[in-house]
Amino acid sequence: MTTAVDGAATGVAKKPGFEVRLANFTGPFDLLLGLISKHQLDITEVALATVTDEFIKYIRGLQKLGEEWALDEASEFLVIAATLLDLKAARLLPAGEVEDDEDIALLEARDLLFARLLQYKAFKEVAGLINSTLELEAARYPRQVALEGHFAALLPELVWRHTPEQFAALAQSALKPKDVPATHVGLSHLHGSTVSVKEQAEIIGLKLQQGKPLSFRTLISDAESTLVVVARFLALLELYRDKAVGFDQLQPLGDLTVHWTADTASWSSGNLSEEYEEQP
Amino acid sequence: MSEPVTAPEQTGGDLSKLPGGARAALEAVLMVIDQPATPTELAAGLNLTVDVVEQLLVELQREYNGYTVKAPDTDDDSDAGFGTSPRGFELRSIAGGWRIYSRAEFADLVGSFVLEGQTARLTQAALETLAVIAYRQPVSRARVSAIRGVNVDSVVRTLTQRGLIEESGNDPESGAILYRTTSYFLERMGIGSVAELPQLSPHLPGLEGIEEFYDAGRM
Amino acid sequence: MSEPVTAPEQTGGDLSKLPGGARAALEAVLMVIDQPATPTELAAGLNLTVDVVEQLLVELQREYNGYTVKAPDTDDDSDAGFGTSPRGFELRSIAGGWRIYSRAEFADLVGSFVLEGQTARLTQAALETLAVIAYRQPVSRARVSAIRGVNVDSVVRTLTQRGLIEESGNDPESGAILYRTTSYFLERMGIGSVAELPQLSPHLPGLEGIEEFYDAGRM
Repeated sequence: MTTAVDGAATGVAKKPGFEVRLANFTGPFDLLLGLISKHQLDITEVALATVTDEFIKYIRGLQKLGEEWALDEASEFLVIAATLLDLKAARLLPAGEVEDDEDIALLEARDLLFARLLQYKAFKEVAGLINSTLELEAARYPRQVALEGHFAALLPELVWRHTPEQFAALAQSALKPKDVPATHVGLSHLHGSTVSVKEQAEIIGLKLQQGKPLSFRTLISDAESTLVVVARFLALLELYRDKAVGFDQLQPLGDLTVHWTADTASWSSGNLSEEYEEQP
Repeated sequence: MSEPVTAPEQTGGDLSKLPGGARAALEAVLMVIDQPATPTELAAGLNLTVDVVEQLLVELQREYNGYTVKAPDTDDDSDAGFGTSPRGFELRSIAGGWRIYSRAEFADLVGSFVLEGQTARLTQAALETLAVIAYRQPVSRARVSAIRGVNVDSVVRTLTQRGLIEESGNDPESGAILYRTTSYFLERMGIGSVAELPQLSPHLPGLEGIEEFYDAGRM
Repeated sequence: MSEPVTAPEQTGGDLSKLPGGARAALEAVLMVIDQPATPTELAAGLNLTVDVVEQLLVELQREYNGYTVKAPDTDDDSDAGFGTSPRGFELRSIAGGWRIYSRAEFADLVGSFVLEGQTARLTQAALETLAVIAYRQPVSRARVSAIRGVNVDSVVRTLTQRGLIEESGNDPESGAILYRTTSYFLERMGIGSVAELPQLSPHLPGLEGIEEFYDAGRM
């Protein structure tokens, strides 16, 4: 397997041809096919792993160019970049049995990526055929001349019942910008359950209201994931702003101790800000 | 009658290599132009001399009328074809310009065909397009399409045919034909000028923000 | 080839009295239509049977292309005329209808006379989107996006403005707007129906069940 690019330092500058093509891809699949054909590879798992670095470099290149990048477009590139990275990582690890769910998920992601890439390739090819047909046909001009005067005169007199006001109303609605309903953005590729900051604040409150100051380390000792740790940290900031807790840190980088300062009877998590509670 | 012109090599070099030569090239142009064209215009576009074009026009006119012209390069005359009966169209010169029309003898037939399915009422699509043109004139078809979100070519043709709108020069930048409403439109609306049209809400977008589909780089 | 139809007395009585008969009458009507006309429409307007019209159309098509048809009433074949070289125009059947076009060989010449042509070319993104819609119609924007891997909203808007695609109801499950190609698309492609598009399967080796892939994974 060839290592496609050594690093960002050498990459872009040395390959002006590649850089010129930066803006010309019409999507992540177009880019992938472009990279694969550049290396004269067949569309295989090897090819995908080989072009991963360049694919990611392309995304970085776009960022450097400061291109206005639509979020949904960027996310599609990123989803595919993530899948490519997974594939490459899987190839670097010693080959083993397919054992756990993660391996199976990776295999499915790989197959799906292959299928989508091949499908895109097919449509790209027929788009080329359509283009050449359109160009060929554009050489023929249809006869569509105005009706000769004496035939136009035969047309029945127009029935016109619109007052200027009705006509203006018609113009008003015709000129109103049409709202195009947004395309539904798939979220199926996003994982992780949601963790509520408010809930975590309540858990912290229960622990601290017993009266004894606790270290942050203790407060997160039963957190089952990083997300919960983050949520508890945010909850503490919220509680501090709400003057419900105080912090003590005896020495720089030492343990942070948290103690309860609010009136226990009247405090409720309902006062906390809503900013982390937006529903997905 | 003058000699038929069938060897236009002298003037329009590459035309002779095309099937049918200069005569067919002239026919191709005549068949699709909307406005009558003068021999000078035709000669310039076809890279022929005006004399040659005028001679070809007369030949075509006679041929469509059923008088065949014996061409030196088609001596194989075993198949007379339809050459000797008039065609359904004719080439007419009106006020110095030439255009192909349907033959006058078929006027009744063509007239009833044209009338078939015609209604005295404008469709909703036509009305909306007319409204956009009335309030945004002079405006190109591309811009009306962009505002309405659909192709308006055939509707614009209908409105022109109905005498409600007319061409009004070309856009200085894109060269696209611009359209405006006619005095017949004002008459039907019962107003003296487009300035008398009721004001629209000021919040409507003007033309600035409208994407034109053939702006380079879009799509 | 079948017998040329030049005696239409049986069906269109008075046509035969006009110069050129039914064939010329058909030509006269073809001169005024501004969109493809079906044999049925033409037959109704001309008071002929559809069979007769279809046969006449094919004869005219062959004749314009330079194959002359020997007509029984023109036995005087001393003058072969121009019958054996192709005309500058052609008669074509597209999207179910017939229409006169200038011959492709003269594109450059004709283009300089027809100012507002169909010149705006489609970008790669627009072509790919058009291809997906043509082969998967009726189809929602979300599905097209899934296949292309990018958002297609603005491209779909542009294709709609240009009249190449149109809305075609809503998906019964998701309620999403569905899109299909228009008859204008067929006209621009010069084909009778989308069934005439080149087959997609040779480009999709071993992936016949492809639709399941993106359905499951994406939406």
